[in-house]
Amino acid sequence: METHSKATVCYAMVIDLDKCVGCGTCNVACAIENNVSVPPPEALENRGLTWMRTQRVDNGKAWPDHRTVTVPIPCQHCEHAPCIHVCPVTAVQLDESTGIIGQIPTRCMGCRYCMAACPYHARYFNWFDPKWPEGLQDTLNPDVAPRMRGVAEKCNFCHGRLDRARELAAAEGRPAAEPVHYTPACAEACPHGAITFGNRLEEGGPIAALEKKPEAFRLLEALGTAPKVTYLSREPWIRRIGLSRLDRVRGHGDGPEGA
Amino acid sequence: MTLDLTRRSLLKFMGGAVVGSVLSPLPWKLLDDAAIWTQNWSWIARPPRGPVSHMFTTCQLCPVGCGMRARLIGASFVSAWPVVGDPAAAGTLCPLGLAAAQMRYHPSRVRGVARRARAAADPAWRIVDADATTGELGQRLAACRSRGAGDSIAIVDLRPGRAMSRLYREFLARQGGGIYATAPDAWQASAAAFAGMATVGALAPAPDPARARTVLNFGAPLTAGWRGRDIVPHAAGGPRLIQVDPAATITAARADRWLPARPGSEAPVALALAHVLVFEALAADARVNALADLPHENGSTLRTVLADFAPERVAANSGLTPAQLRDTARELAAGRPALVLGVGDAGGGPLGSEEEAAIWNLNLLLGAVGPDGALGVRPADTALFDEPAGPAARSLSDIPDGSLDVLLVDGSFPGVPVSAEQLRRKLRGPDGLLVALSPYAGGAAGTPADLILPVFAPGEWVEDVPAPALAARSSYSWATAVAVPAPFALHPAEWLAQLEAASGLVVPPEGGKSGHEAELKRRAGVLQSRGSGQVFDPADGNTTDVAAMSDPDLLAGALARGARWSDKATLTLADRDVRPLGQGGGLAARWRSLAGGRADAAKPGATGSLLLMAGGGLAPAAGAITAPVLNKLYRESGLQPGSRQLAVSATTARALGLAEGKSALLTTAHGRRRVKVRFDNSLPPDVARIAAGPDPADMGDPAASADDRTDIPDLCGAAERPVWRLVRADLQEAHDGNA
Amino acid sequence: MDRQLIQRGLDRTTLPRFLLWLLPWLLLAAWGGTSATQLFRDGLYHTNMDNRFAFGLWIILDLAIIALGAGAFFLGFMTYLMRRHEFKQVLNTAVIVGFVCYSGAIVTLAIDVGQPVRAWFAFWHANVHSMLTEVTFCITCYLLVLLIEYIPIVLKNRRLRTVPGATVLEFNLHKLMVVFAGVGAFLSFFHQGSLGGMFGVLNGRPFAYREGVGIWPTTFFLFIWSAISAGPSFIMLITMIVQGVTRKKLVDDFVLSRLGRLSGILLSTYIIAKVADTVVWIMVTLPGKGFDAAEFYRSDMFGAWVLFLELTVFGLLPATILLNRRRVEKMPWLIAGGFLTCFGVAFNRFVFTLQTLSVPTMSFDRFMIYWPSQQEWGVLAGVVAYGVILYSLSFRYLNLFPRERELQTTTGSN
Amino acid sequence: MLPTAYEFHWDTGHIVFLGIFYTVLAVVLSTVVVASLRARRDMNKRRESDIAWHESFAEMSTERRTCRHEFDGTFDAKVCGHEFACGNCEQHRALAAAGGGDETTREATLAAAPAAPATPPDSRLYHRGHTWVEARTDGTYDVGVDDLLRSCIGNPDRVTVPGVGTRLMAGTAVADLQRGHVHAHITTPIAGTVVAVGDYEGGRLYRLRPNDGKARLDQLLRATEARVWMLRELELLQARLTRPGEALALADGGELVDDLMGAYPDADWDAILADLCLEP
Repeated sequence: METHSKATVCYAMVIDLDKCVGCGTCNVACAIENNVSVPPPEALENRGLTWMRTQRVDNGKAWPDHRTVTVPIPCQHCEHAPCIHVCPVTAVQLDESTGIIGQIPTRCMGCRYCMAACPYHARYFNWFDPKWPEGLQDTLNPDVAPRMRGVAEKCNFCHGRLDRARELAAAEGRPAAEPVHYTPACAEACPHGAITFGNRLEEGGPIAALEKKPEAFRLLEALGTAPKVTYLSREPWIRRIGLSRLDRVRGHGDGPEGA
Repeated sequence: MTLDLTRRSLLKFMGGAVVGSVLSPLPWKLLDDAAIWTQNWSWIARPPRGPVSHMFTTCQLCPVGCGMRARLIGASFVSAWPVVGDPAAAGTLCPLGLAAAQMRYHPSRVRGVARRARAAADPAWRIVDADATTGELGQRLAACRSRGAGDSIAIVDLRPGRAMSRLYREFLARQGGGIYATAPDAWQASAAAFAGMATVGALAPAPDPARARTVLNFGAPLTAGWRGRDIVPHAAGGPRLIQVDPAATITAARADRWLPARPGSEAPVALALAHVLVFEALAADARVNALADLPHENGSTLRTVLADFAPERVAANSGLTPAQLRDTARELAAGRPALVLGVGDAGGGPLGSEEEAAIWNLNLLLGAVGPDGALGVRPADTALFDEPAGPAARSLSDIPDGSLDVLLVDGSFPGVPVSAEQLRRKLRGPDGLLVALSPYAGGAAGTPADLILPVFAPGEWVEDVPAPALAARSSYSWATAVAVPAPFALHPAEWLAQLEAASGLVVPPEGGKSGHEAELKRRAGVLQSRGSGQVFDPADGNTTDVAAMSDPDLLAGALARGARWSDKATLTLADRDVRPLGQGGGLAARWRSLAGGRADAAKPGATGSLLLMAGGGLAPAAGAITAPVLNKLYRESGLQPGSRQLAVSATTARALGLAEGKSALLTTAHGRRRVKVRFDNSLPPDVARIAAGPDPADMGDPAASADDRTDIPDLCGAAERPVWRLVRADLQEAHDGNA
Repeated sequence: MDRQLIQRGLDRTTLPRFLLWLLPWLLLAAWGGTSATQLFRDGLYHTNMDNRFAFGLWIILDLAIIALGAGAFFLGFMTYLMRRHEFKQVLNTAVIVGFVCYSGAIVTLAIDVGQPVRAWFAFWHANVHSMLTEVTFCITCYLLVLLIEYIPIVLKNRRLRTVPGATVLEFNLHKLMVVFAGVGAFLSFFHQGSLGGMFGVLNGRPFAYREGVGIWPTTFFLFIWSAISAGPSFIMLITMIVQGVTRKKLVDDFVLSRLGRLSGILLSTYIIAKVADTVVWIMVTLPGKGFDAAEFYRSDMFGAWVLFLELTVFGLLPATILLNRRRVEKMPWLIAGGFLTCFGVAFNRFVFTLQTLSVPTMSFDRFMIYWPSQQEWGVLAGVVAYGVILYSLSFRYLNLFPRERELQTTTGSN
Repeated sequence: MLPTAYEFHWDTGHIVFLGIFYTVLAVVLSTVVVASLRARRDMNKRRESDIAWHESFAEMSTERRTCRHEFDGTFDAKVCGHEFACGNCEQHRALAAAGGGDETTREATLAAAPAAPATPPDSRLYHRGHTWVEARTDGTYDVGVDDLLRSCIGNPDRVTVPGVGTRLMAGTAVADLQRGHVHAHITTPIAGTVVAVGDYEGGRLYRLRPNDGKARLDQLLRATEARVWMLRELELLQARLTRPGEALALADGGELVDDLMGAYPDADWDAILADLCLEP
C-alpha cells in the first residue's frame, strides 16, 4: 500500500458485509456522535445528511434466488481523493499524519464541486438550516462543531473521538508520536461487529490482516482513488458490486439493481 | 496661510483617507473579522459545555432492556452507547436505544396535562389545570366505586412485571375491583401459549439458543428484530440456523437452510416436521416418544392428530416440497440439542396460539425440554419477587367492548403493537375517558387518548426492568435516572396517589413515589436474600456472585449504579408437567382448520388478491414514538420502510399495473390506507409487506398524526382478532388526491 | 424626454414604447429577484438539486453563457491584436454581451453557492490546485477588464461627452485598449479552459474525466476551442436579432458573414479535436478506469444520440454550413449555422454538467434525472432579462454600432 | 491569497498561480492608472477640446471629411488626414506656398460649379462648422453664422452668445441657437476674447480680439473653396431632407428657402444641425 512514507499512522476501516444485516445502527450512532442534523419532513429524497449511508444492493434476480446485501458507505478516505484538489477554498484537507480526509465546514463556501467529484456520493450538503427540536441542542456532542446551512459535510472517521483520545493520551503522559487508538462511533455501535477500524500501518494489526484477505475488495478500485475503506465478503456476487456497472454484469450474469 | 475649505480639498482629503487606510492594518483586520463572522453565527446550535462523565443505566425503549452507557456533558445526557460485556443482547444497543438521549426532547412531548375533545372540530391538545383534572378524574372513580362498578375502571400495563405494575394492581384493588390488563406482544403471547401447554404456574419458558446446536426459526428477522442478536449464524460460530421465511431476507440468505414457506403456513409446517419426527421415530428418546401417546380428549393423542399432517399433504399449501420437510426434520433430529423459535417478527404482532402450540410441541419432541435441551424455564416475575397475589392480569382482548368508564394506559413505553381502535372500543360510549400516562402525544397510549398525564420520559426517573419474555435467564436491573427531569413531568406513582386521594380514599404507605422507591428496594432485597445469580457491573465489566455479597444493601446499591443482576442457569421442566395438546382441548380442531394457511382461515376478507404481511419494522407499532434521528433509517437511507410504503415484488406490482413509487390504495376487510409502491424482489409472488413502524412522512412532526389515518394493526384487523400479522388485501392505483 | 441622452442621428423609438418593450423583461427580472431573495433568505432547498445532483441548471447556465460570451475576448483579440478592423463594427456589442454573460454568471454563482457571504474565501483561502479557483480568479479579473472596456462605450454617451473630462478619459482608455484586449485574451483563455478542466480533472467521474496534456486535461483545450468557435456566432446572432427587433441595418452584411465563417473555421477544427478526444476517451481512458462508454448511454434520458447529436448536428453540420463561402453570404444559412453552433456549445456544457452527475458511478447507483425548480428557472429568467435590459439600455443610449448612422443614411431606411 | 492568510504555503503552485494573478492585476490596474494620469495631464494642458474634436472628426462621415484641396480642384478625391488642421498638413503648406494649387484646374472647377444659392462673400473665411470670420481693420474679427445654417434654423427661439470679455478657445462650442428642442452649438472658428456682441439678425454673432494679437486663419476655407464646399453641404442636406421619391425643393430661384426647419418639420434636425456644426 503506497502511502505517506514518513507517517506511522494511517487509519483505515474494514467492513465485513457478511456480518452486516442492515440494521442501521451505524447510521444512527454516527448521526448522534457527529451532530448530524435531521432535515425537515418535507425534504426531498437525496437531501438528507448521513455520513454513513447504508445502501441496499441486490443480485438482480427474482424470488427465491433474490439476494440482498446492505453496504454501509462512509467517506472512503481515498489515498488519491478526487475531492481534495477540486475544493476552491482549501476546505477539504488530507491530514498526512492520520490519512484522514477532513472537511472544514466553517471554511466551505458551498460550491458542491467536491460532491460532484466524489464517485461514492459520500458527501452531503446542508440544504436546510440545521434546526433542532427545542431543547435537543442539549443532546449535541460538544466534541463536534455543528454545521450551518449551505456547507458540505462528510465522515471524518470521528475526528472528534480522535481528538479526545489524543487529549487522554496527553493527560496520561504518553508521547505525542505514539499512535493513538480509538474507535469511531459506527464501529463501536455495530451490534454484529462488522466494522473494524484501526491503523493499517500497525505491524500485525487487524486491519493489515483483513485487507490482505482474499475476500477483500474496494469500491471502484479501477478508478485509482485507492479508498481506505475495505469491504469483505465470501459471496462472489457481493464482491462484484465494487466493479463498475457493466463489468459487474459482464461475464457473471448478475444484473445489478440498486434498491 | 489661509484655511480655505473647498469641495475639491474635501474630496482630496477623503481620497487620501481611503488610500491611507488601505495601507493601515484596518482593512485586513476588517477582512479577518468578516471571515470570523461568516464562520460563527449566533444561530448555529450550541452544544452543551462541561466536564464529560458517564452513567450506566438500562434502556427503557423496548422489553429487551439493554445495558446503556449514558454520556453526560455537565448535567446534560447527550448520548447513549452500548455496554461491552453486558449480558442483555450481548452488550449491544439498537438504533432506538442509541437515540435514547433525544427522547426527552421529542417534538411530540406533552408539556403539561393535556386534554382534547375528540368529537370537536378542532381536536387539538390543550394544556389544562392539573389539579382540577385529577380531581375530576378522582370523582369519576369514586362514582364508579359507589355504584359497585369497580370493573368499569381498567389500567392497561404495557410492561408488566415492574414495581410500577404492582402499584397499579394494588391501586385497582383498592378501587373496588378494577381491571388490570396487559396487551401481550409477540413474546408475551408466545410465553403465554407455552404456559397453556404446561402446568407450570409460576414458571416462564426460557429458550437459550446458545445451548442449541440447531435453531429452527420461524420468521424472526435477524436484521432489525429485537431477538436477532441472540442468534449468531453458524458460519460465525453459532448454531446451525434453519430459517422459515417467506421472503428471501438477509437472515434467510445467511441461514444454513432456508424454507421459503408461504406466509401463514407456520403451523402446518411445524406439525409436518413433528409428524416426521414421530412417525419416523426420530424423536429424542423413548421418554419423549411417550409424549406423543399421552391420551387426550376423545382418546386422541398427539400421534393421531399429527397423522393428518404428513409432509405430502402439507407441502401443497406451504409451498415446500415433502423432501424439504423430511430433510429438515431429520436435520433437526440429528442436530440436537435443537431449539425451535416462533416469536416471528416483533413488529407484526403475535403468532397465533395454534402456531405457538405447534412450535412448542416440536420443541418437546426434539427433547428441548429436559436436562440436555436448549429450552429451560425460569421463575415468572411475580414469583421471583415474592409478590402477594393481587388481581390477576387479564389480556386487553378479554375486556368486553363498551364496558369501561375510565381506561388508564401506561404509555411510558413509546411503542408497542397495540391497536388504538381496540383501546377505544373498550370505552363506554363517548363519555368513556381514555387516560394516557405518557410523555408523548402519540404512540400506543397517546394516539387514542382523551387526556394525557405528562409522566417522566425515559432516563428521567428510576424504574426497574425485569427480564423480557422468552429470555434465557431471569434478570433484573434499574433504569437509573441519568437526566434532569423536565419541570412539568409527573412521577406516575405520585400522580396515582393524588388520583387516589381525589377519589376519596386514604393513600396507604405503599403508594406514591416513596412506595415505588420502597418496592424497588424490596425487590433488590428479595433477590439478594435468594442468594442466587450474579451481578454485572458495567463500570468495570466485572461479574460478582450474589452469594458473595455480605451487606444486605449491596445489591440495591449496585443496581442504582446501573448494574444488572442475572440468574446463572435455567431450570429444567419435568415431562409430567407437559400436555402436548394443551389444557383446554380443541387445539387439534384448530390446527386442522389452519391446514390451508392462516390468511385463508381468517374470517372476513379472504377474497383479496394479495397476502399482506405486517411487520418488519424496527419500531413495533405504527405511529410509535421514535427519536428524530431515526429519520436516518426511515427516510434517508430507506433501511426501515415506513408504514406508508408497501413492498411487493416487481412482477406482482406490474401484474397489478403499478409502477415503482406509484401511489396506491391498499384495502383490507378492516380498512384502507394510501401507500407508495416499493419494489422488493425478495418477496414471493402475490405477497405484500407493510411495515408496522413509524411513517417516515410523520417523523418528528406530531401534528401529522391525523385522526383519519389507519394504523397498520387496525388495517389488519387487530381490534377484532388476536392474530393480525397476515390478512388478505387488494391493491389498486390511487387516482384521487386523498385516501 | 430622454432625447438628450440618445446619440444624435440615431433613430430610437419613443420612450413609452421602449418602456413597453422593457416591461416583460422587468417582470422576468422581478421573478429572478424574488427567487434570489428566497434563496438567499432560506437557503438552497428551494432548488431541486440534491446530494447526487450537486450541480444543476445554474452551472449549465454559467458554462453556456460564459462560452457564448467568448466573443468578447476573441473579437477583441482579433480586432486589436490581429488588426482585423472589420470586427470593430460589432466590438461594442461583443463587449456588452460579454459583460452581461460574465456578470450574469457571477451573480448566478453567488446564488448557487451555499454560503454567499463566504464567496470571497475563494480568494482568501485559494486552493491553487483547484480548477474552480482558476475559474474564479480569471472570471473576476476578466469581468474587471470587461468593465474597463465598457466604460469608454458609456463615456461616449451624448450627455456624458459634454463633460470635458469624460471624453479625455475615454480617449486615453481607448488608446490603451490593446492592453486590455491582450489581458482579456489571456484571462479568457485560462478560464474557458479551466471551466473545461473542472470536469476533465474529476478522476472519480469517468464520464467527465479526460487524459491530461501537460497539467491540464484535454477538456481544458476543447472548452477554449468550442467557446471561441461559438463566440463569433453568438455575436453574429445577437446582432441579427437586434437588427430584426429594431428593423434597422446596423452592420455591413459582410461582417456577419465573416463572423460566421470565423466560427465555421474554428468549429471544424474543434470537431476534429473533439472526435479524436472522444475516441481516446472510449478506447483508452475508460477501459483504464474499469468503465465502458456504453454504460453511459444506456438510460432513457441519455442515449447514444447525445454523442451523435453533439458531434454531427451540432458539430459537423454547422461547420459545413459556415465553412462554405457562398452559404455564409445567405442569411438563412448563416442563421442556421450560427444557431446550431451556439446551441451545440450550450449542449456540450449541458452534457458535461448533467450527464456527468446523472450517470451512475458505482454499479448499484441508478441513473438519475433532475428538473429545476421554479426558483431555479426564476434565476435563469432573471439573468436573461438582466442581459436583455442592459443591452437594450446600452443600445438606446450608447452608440454601439459605429456604422449605424451611415448605413441608415445610405439605405434611407428609418 | 496573501501570505498572511491561514495555511498559505510558499510552494510552487502558490508562487506561480498567485504570481500570474498579481501580474495580471498589476497590468490591468497600472494601465487604468496610466490612462487616468494621461487624462489628468491632458486636462491640465487644456487639451479637452482638441481631444473632443479628434473624437468627433473620427466619427464624421467620409464625405464630410473632404480635403479643402478637393474643393479647389487640386485633388479628385481626398479625405483630410489632419482633422482640418491645415497648418499641420505638409501638402497644404506646399500647395499654399505654390499659390494654392494649380490655378487652371481651380478656375475650371469653379467655373464648372453651379452658382451657389448662398454665394459666400469673398471677404470672409469659412469654418467647416458653418461659421465665418471677417477681419476688421482694428485687428478684431467678426464671427457669424453662414447662410446655410441660418436658412436651416430659420428664426431661432433663443440665441445665446458669449458675453463681452469671455475668452474663447478655438474649436469649442461657444454659442447656442435654439429652436424648439433643437440646438445648434456654434463652434468658434478662431480663439480670442469677445469684445462685442452682435445680433443674430444682423448676421454677426460677436466680435473677437485674438489673444496674442494674431488669429490663426490657415485652416479656414477661402471663399472660392467655400463655394464648392457649401454646394456639397447642400447636396448632403438635400439627401437628408428628401424622402425617397420626393422632388428636391430646397432652393428657390437661387436663394435658399428661408426656414427649412419650418418647411421640413419631420426631419431629424437635431442630427442635421449637429452634422452641420461638426458636433458628434
